[in-house]
Amino acid sequence: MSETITLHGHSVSKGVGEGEALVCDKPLSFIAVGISNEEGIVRIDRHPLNGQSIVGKVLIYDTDIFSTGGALSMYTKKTIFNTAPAAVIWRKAHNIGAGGTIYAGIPSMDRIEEGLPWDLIGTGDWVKVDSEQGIVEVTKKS
Amino acid sequence: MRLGDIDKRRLDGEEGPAVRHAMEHLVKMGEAFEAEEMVDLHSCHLLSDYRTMGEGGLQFYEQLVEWGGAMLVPTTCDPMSMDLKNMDKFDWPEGYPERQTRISDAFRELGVALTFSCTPHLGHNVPKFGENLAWVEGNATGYANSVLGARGNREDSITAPLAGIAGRTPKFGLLDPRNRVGECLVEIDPNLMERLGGDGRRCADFEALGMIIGDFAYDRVPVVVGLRPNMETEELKAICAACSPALIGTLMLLVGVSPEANTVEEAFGGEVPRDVDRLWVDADAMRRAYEQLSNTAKEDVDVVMSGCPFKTIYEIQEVAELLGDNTVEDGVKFIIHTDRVTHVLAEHMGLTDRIARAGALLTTDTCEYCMPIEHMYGPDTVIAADSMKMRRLVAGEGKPTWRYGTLTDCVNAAITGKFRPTHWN
Amino acid sequence: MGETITLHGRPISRGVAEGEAIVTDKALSFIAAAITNDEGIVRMDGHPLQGRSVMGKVLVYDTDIYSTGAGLSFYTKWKIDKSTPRAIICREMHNIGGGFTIYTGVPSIDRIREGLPWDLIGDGDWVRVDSERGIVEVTKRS
Amino acid sequence: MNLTDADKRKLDGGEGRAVQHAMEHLVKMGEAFDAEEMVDLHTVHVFSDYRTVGDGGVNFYENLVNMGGHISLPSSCEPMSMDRNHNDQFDWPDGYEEGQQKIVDALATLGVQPTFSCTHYLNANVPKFRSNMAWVEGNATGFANTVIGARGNREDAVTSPLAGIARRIPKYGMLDPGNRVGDCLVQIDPHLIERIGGEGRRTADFEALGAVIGDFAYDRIPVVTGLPDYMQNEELKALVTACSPAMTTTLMLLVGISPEARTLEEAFGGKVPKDVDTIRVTEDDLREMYGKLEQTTKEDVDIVISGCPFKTLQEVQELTQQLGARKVADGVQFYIFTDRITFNMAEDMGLVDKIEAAGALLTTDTCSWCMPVETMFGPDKVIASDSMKMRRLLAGDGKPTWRYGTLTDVVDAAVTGKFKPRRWN
Repeated sequence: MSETITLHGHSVSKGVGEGEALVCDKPLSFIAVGISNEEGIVRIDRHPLNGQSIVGKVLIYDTDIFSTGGALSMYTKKTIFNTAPAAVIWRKAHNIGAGGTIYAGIPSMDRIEEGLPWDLIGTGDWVKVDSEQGIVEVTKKS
Repeated sequence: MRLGDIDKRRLDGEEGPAVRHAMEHLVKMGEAFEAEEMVDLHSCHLLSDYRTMGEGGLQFYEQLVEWGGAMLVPTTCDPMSMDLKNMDKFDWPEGYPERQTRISDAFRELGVALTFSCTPHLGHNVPKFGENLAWVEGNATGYANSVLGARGNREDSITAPLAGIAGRTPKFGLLDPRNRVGECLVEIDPNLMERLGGDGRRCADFEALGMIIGDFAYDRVPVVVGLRPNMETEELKAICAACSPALIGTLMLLVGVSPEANTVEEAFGGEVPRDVDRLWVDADAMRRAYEQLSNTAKEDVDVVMSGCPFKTIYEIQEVAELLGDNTVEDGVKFIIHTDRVTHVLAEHMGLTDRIARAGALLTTDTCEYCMPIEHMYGPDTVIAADSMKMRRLVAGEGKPTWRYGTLTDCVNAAITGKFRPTHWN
Repeated sequence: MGETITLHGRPISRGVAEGEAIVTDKALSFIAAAITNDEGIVRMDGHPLQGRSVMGKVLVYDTDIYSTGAGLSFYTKWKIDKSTPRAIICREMHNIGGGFTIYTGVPSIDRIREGLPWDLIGDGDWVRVDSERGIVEVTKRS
Repeated sequence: MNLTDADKRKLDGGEGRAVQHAMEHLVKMGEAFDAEEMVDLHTVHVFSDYRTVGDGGVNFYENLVNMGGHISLPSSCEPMSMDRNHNDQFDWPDGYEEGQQKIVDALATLGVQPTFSCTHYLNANVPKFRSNMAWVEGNATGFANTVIGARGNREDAVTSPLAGIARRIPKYGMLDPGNRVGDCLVQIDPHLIERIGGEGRRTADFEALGAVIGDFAYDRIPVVTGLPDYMQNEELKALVTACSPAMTTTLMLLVGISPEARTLEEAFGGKVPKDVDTIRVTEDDLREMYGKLEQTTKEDVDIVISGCPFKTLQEVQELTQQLGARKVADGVQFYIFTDRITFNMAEDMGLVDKIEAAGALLTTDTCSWCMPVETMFGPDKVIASDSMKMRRLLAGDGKPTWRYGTLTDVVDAAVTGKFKPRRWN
């Protein structure tokens, strides 16, 4: 069994979700041109996650950039195509990502007390986000 | 007046005869009003209507075209004496449309955007804080100075285009920040403020309030306290309509609204002078203003008009809602004025149709002020309007008589043929 | 022959002209809707000069009110209809009046040092405006 | 969060299901961002394009309609995925027009003004100093905050219409005046200012400058010094375009231009912090940014795009002058984007005819961003554009590749089929 750590942060959209972590330290946008609605694949020029799928992942990134339309693109991913992430963790929430996750009911958190989220969580770790309690449990990939 | 190198070059004719002609006039203006220098111009708004400018105005513009003149800054124009969409609805005197068309042609050559609107500040030529304007049109210049913090006198219709061609204007009056301080104080009774405005009453109430402020301040800059913060655009447009029929200046320092009047002290440039001339505005003053604006007691109306200054899309919605399923009384004309841009939006929103179905007319590009009203309506006509400005400018010997009331009163008059005021009685 | 007085003021539009005075202490507008272009007759509701012509007179008034369109209305009066006053004296010149008198070359003057112009000049007085020198000569009607 | 009695009534369903639904979301947003209270909202700008919002967006808007929602505030909406004037010129995927029409209908029922524009702040929904906004669209929110001094975050596409329905919004971010102070300092080199902008180069230069500032400031508020005392709308529009593709915030404090930054000290809320993070921007930085915005060195272009953000009338004029009597090369598509209001004015001025005669297309209501560029243009296409924003948002796997240059460069590319950049080289 691999190591498990518990992190504490600020709740943005309340709920519980878990999944495999997909991590970057860059800003990201949920708009359809940035992450396709149908497949949930990142298609942003020179982005570290370019070509990767966010579907069902716990997505970790800096904050939201690009269009405010990202919120409704996220809603469409969640309600029409089931291509939304299971949860989102930001260094700092932007209101665009917050509005989208709150309305779509995707748990989200920011401001992890223990440090920068990409220093604490790696791609492939199993992450449970409990934003009801403001807790993130990380089971490191063995 | 100190002239910069660029001014001298333009005055010497190096940029063509139109620019030289313009600079010659501007230098004389600057000297007359003791300007110390010229400043760069950023925006221009010109007079368009043939009714006002006449044959001389037409020749003036065509001369500028002949000299190769071109506007060097974004330029829009005021309403004209024609509504291209509704030519058959009005009885224009002979020769009017032809001459008005020649003015449009000249504007195209000069590079003037054909907006034909008295509310450029809301949509076609929105000035910024600190911008230098050469604009005709009091309500627009008033709003630009008072609400947006742009700088401009109510420029006359000759100087405005010449400044646009020169790209420069002498710094006097409100173009000089030193003159942008309060000279008298208007205090609005909080009880009055609570009762002012609202759907169906907004325009008439705030135009009347503007008139009270303007008549008191006249040629001084009034500082106004007691307004709500975040006044609606339509309310402010109505207040600023006083700049021309009442206030001859073009700046009201509205405390909490004007960017240059965050506090009453700032509005007076430091401290409020102890002996400052003050006016207290209460419900009685409002009642008297309404009375003053009617020049007949006749109930039977022939024409009902609304939209001076031009109606915004929200005001057109308001008219459509007040009309509801009613129709305009036989023999009564109900005319609502707006510009072509707003008309495009109103059409897309189905409002133009709704208004037409009720038997009213939403015009574009023109208004009563730009029409030869003596010729069109004659002195026996009774007009009901919720516009203080139109009423003041277009009343007088040989012209129709006026009744003043709220939009609700006016719409009811259009439907019933009878004007029965219900507000401030 | 009546008494002659000399007044001093600020030149606005430079030139020399003389004529019979028409006097008001109220503001005035030269727009076509307020003073007719063809005859120069005042048609402003409730104005003390209502019904009178300003054509060929030396016009004394407070300052310009109403539309800036007065600029080109005045130009038409001057160029086409020859219905303007010969000279203008204001208590305080508005830039509108400045614009049209300067452009047409109709002499104008304001800020009379000796007092308010309507206290010093009466209807029917013969007035010579020399705005080259900033001087107004008033020959009182006998 | 402290809720007023009126807020509580709305939250309890006292004003109907739509308002309640909206308030529930807004309360959660306020709590997430530690807002202490809600404030009155004054203006709304919402999302429209089907390409971005998809069927979830359709459901979202139709759900608001079914709940009886109405936006009774000054409002406007973003460009959509359709150009009704030129639909035959584009190859929309199946179901697009139907999906888009549903959104258009829902927005009409909600009472949203059909502007379909990303530059509504210049012509249809102009905020005032201190207005509280719930706007989507970075360049618009950036302009409103930075140039006008209105207050608003780049609100997300869900929260914006909900706030419009509730007429309230939690006071966080830029809505709270306490947050409107500088966090970092950008000094523009005077040599750069001398060379930047001008005819044919304005958009590309100032969008690139915006990107330099935005990349540095990122989620902080930059205070910018060294700009000219006066900047044209088009220059400022280009500069603040960085609010979204570069900066995550929406306020640049431009010293001498922003109403809240009359001095450097005021921009920092009193005193410039001694250790403030500072960059100096020179010609080299702009050259480097132009280079970074290129994705390919191919000279042969398939598509040329200009008008992101939408072109103003002045820019449409500039473009026709650049085109002159030349014609677009065979096999090249040249798209110029603007809104229906500007299109109407351009038509009246004869500019649309000139553009069409040259073989280019002036569209209304839409832009490449609202189109599915993968299916419409495909990955082997090369696009030349003077828009930094479009280039940043629309590049990536499976999409066309981009070249970046001035308007002069891209017009030449449209005419010759070859992109040969000449700026900052």
